[in-house]
Amino acid sequence: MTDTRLIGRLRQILSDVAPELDVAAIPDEADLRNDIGIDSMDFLNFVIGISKQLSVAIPEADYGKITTLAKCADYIGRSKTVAG
Amino acid sequence: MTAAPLKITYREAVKQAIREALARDPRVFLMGEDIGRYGGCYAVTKGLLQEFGEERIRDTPLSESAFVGAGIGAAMAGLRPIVEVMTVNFSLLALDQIVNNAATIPHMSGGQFAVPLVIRMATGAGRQLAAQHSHSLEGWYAHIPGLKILAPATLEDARGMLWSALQDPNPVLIFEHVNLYNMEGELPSDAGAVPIEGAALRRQGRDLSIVTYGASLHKALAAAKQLAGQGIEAEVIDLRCLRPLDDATITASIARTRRALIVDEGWRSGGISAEIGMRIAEQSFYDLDAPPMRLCGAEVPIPYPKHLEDAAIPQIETIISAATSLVRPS
Amino acid sequence: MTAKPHLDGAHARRLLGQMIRIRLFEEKCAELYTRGKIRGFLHLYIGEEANAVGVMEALTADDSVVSTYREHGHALARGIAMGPLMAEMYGKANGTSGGRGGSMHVFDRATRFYGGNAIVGGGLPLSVGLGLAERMRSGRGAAVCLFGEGAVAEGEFHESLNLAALWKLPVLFVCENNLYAMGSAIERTESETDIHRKAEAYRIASQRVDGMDVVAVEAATRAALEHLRAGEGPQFLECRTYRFRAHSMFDAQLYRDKSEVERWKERDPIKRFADWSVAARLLHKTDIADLEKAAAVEVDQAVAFAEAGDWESVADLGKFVLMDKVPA
Amino acid sequence: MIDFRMPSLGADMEKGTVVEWLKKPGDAIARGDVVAVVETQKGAFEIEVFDAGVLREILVAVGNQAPVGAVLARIESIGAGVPVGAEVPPPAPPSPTRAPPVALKPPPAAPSGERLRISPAAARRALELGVDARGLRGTGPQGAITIADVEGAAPKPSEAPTPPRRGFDPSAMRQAIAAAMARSKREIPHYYLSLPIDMARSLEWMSAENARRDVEHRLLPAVLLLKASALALRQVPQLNGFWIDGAPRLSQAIHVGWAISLRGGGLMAPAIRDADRLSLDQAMAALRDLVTRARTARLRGSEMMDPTVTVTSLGERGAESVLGVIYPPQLAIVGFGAARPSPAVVEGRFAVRPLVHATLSGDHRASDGETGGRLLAAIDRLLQTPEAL
Repeated sequence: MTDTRLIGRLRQILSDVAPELDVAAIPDEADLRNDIGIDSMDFLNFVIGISKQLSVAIPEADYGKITTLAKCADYIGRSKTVAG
Repeated sequence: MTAAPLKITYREAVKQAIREALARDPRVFLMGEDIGRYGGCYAVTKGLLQEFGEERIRDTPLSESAFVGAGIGAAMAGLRPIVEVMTVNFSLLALDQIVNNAATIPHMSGGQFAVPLVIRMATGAGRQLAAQHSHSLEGWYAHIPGLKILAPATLEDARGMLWSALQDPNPVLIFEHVNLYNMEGELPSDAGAVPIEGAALRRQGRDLSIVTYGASLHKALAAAKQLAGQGIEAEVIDLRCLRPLDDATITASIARTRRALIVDEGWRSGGISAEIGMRIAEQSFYDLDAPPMRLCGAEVPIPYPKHLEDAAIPQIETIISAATSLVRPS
Repeated sequence: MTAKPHLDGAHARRLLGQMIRIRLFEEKCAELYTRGKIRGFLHLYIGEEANAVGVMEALTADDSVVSTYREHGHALARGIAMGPLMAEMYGKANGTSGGRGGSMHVFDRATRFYGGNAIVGGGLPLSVGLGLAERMRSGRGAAVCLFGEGAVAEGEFHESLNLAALWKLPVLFVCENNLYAMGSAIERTESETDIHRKAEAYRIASQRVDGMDVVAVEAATRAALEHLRAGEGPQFLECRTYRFRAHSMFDAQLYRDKSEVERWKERDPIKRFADWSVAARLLHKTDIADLEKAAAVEVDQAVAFAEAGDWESVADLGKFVLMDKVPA
Repeated sequence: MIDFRMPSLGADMEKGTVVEWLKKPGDAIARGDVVAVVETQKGAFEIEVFDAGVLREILVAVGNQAPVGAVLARIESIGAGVPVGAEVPPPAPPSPTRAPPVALKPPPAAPSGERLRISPAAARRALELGVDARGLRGTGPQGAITIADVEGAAPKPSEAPTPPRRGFDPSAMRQAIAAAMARSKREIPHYYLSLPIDMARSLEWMSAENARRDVEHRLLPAVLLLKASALALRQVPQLNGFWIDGAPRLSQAIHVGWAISLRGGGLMAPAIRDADRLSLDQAMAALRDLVTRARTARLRGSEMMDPTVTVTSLGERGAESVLGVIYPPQLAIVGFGAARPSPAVVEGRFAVRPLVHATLSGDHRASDGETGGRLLAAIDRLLQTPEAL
């Protein structure tokens, strides 16, 4: 199940990283790199934002698991459950 | 509430104005050459002699200076004369009286005497009357402080300016363009006095302001209509009064259109168009997007043959061409 | 022609007194001109006093006067106070026209004085209009138009005489023929030097009168006005006179002999009338001295009045170019 | 009235002598007109005005000396654009947020002395809009510049000179890129070299590093490429610098212009100054900072003008290689394609390795292929020992 509030937070973080994007219009299932054009630097910044704001440190090895907002939310939700 | 409109000519509108003045004010009388038995050179005063009698419809000898001067004297003594001078060219024979007396006495006497006089005269070209009957010298008179100079171009003004002029304590010269006398149109049957100051916006537009008066007004309006077909919207200002000039209406228009075309049958050099142009330069300089332009009478004595006479004064085509070159150069 | 009026002492004193006033006023003007108090053109009336005094003596308050640029004498004789007249010479605000007109343009509404006119002939059409107004309102007044013989050459003279005669208007034309239009002798400018005959050509009743004789001028004027008020139309007087001084202040008088001036001075209208009045026992010599003294005092007072006057504010420069209303 | 003062033409200028007035009282003055010639210890300078108006009064006559800041003349201002009595403002520095993505030489100024034919209304409008009317094409009578011409050249209201929040004006950027690239291809004889580089060691080293690091201090392959390029240029300095006035002018400092492509379209290459001297962490921080500011259009003008060389990396999903166009007047551009697992011969045997195609575009006027080849070889070498970067 997708946490819409969490996805909202992720959109906000993405917006900080890439202010020129209309983040509200990004579908939950869109591939951030291939569809939206988020490059490695943006992606790193995105991960850093998640780390700072949601206190979830995503290892580089897991980058492949957070390619969309939905997957990212899923990942974070799961990692929080595991952690907490 | 306006009464039903009447179909009427400019000539008839002037006559109605004179008749009304004679009927309303016993101090008013009319004098001039051939205004009585003949009925007026342009038939404006036809029938008035029978209606008002010889005391008030006075045929004069061909003595422009004497009867214009007599008008001044009578006005100073308390009457309200309407003096008709057959054409502006003849008024030059009375120039001494108009310029040296009528225009100066109120000021020179320290305000002791006013000259509440109205002088009407025909002006302008267009009837193949050649060089001694066709000139437009109203701009000359507009040079003179102490005079008011009117140029009624519409039926309303032809009908309404005279009464206001008679109420004015100053000498007022009314210039009636010969080509307007036959102009026909509708006028409310109860049409009356109109103010004798201020210009009138006869057409609105955004691309240029055509500043004109008298018979040229109608050419300008016709030109504006055709220009609209080419996408050029001309604003047309009828000056109505050449002295004092209504600078405010002109500058307000130019602030909108940023271009000015002055159309004047009179000669360019030293003419009223030069005066208007200079005022535009003085007052509207920073609003101008193009040099002010003039379309004036050719600097020749108006010739007799039709084609040459037409070529000597502004026409609809030349107005269109001037306006186009102003708005769309190249 | 009506006989000479029967003069009494008071009448003689009045005529002589007016002429002396004019003479002394003009002499003072000449002096003030050289001192720079009066500027512009200054045309003096000295020698011609009998015309103004004789004509004005015959007028009533209903009559109106149109004059020329040599009009100080006309104005004084018509009753315009000397103080405002002198102030007008100065160009002061307490002048007759508020200083606007100066020497050549004296106007006075109260005495129906319609101006000194500095265009030769320019006043004649005005007087026709004034006469026309009288006629149309059935008034009793006459329009009296004074002009020099120079005006006779102007078209406006002929146009005006013709129109006044044609319409039988109550206009009295008074030609002060001093023989010179500026420097042009009448023989050099007129084909017909007998001016009054020109008026006759327009069927205007016309007389020639000795302009150096104040009684003759007065008598002729009274006679003319009698016909005029009887509805006989315009009248014409030619007053033969002479100016003793130059045309205006800056005039070397190259056009006439001093001897000619001296000859005319022998006919000085003031001396002549004074001598005659004494001889006729209408006046004593002391009366004349008193008149001169009174006139001198009046002139001094007029100068003081003018000197004390203010200049019109420059802010009022444009005032009366256009009138707000017709003065009541 | 506006005071026209003795300008300061340099920090060491204390005074000047007026040697000529080119305008006299009563003359109309357009912004940019040369009004006086002033002699200084450095020679004679033409002095221009920054106001439009009418010269009213000259206070310092020809031949007289005046200190910097002294009022030389008074100008009556026209229009509402200039506050009356205001000090002459110094010429505004180019707004950083408005800087073009590439440094271009300013267009040649209109020859002074030649009067601009412009309608009064257009002149006033130009003042209001801050449009420099020189160079505009007039469509009015006698070829005069009209209001419409001025308004057509003015920035659109939506691009008003407030700092744009959402990046650069794409069309202006496009124009700037077009101009620079066209000039490059017109003027610079490019040569191209290519070398596949085995990134296995670098990437392995980086992954290990990143696994140890917290999120904020992770590295990206890009920083390795950046640092390797910078260090390689230290070894092959012939490719670092500019081609100016017909000769190479090499730079000691290595300021790497890092190409950043913008999602809205367009490209910029701001400088990472002294990239060869930065540690990897410093370089990473600089790179992050630069990209972030590029996204928010907060780069400084100098960052645009500083690069001595350009490096472009297509990232992990792009094309295999990039044959770059040199950014004039630089001498070279280094390109990196996407790292892909590719067949490679390692120690005589086929193996699948993450290869990056490194390329070099060089200015053949300044260097030859041999030099370029040395640069690519140096980069390759450096990337094989990432721990030393």
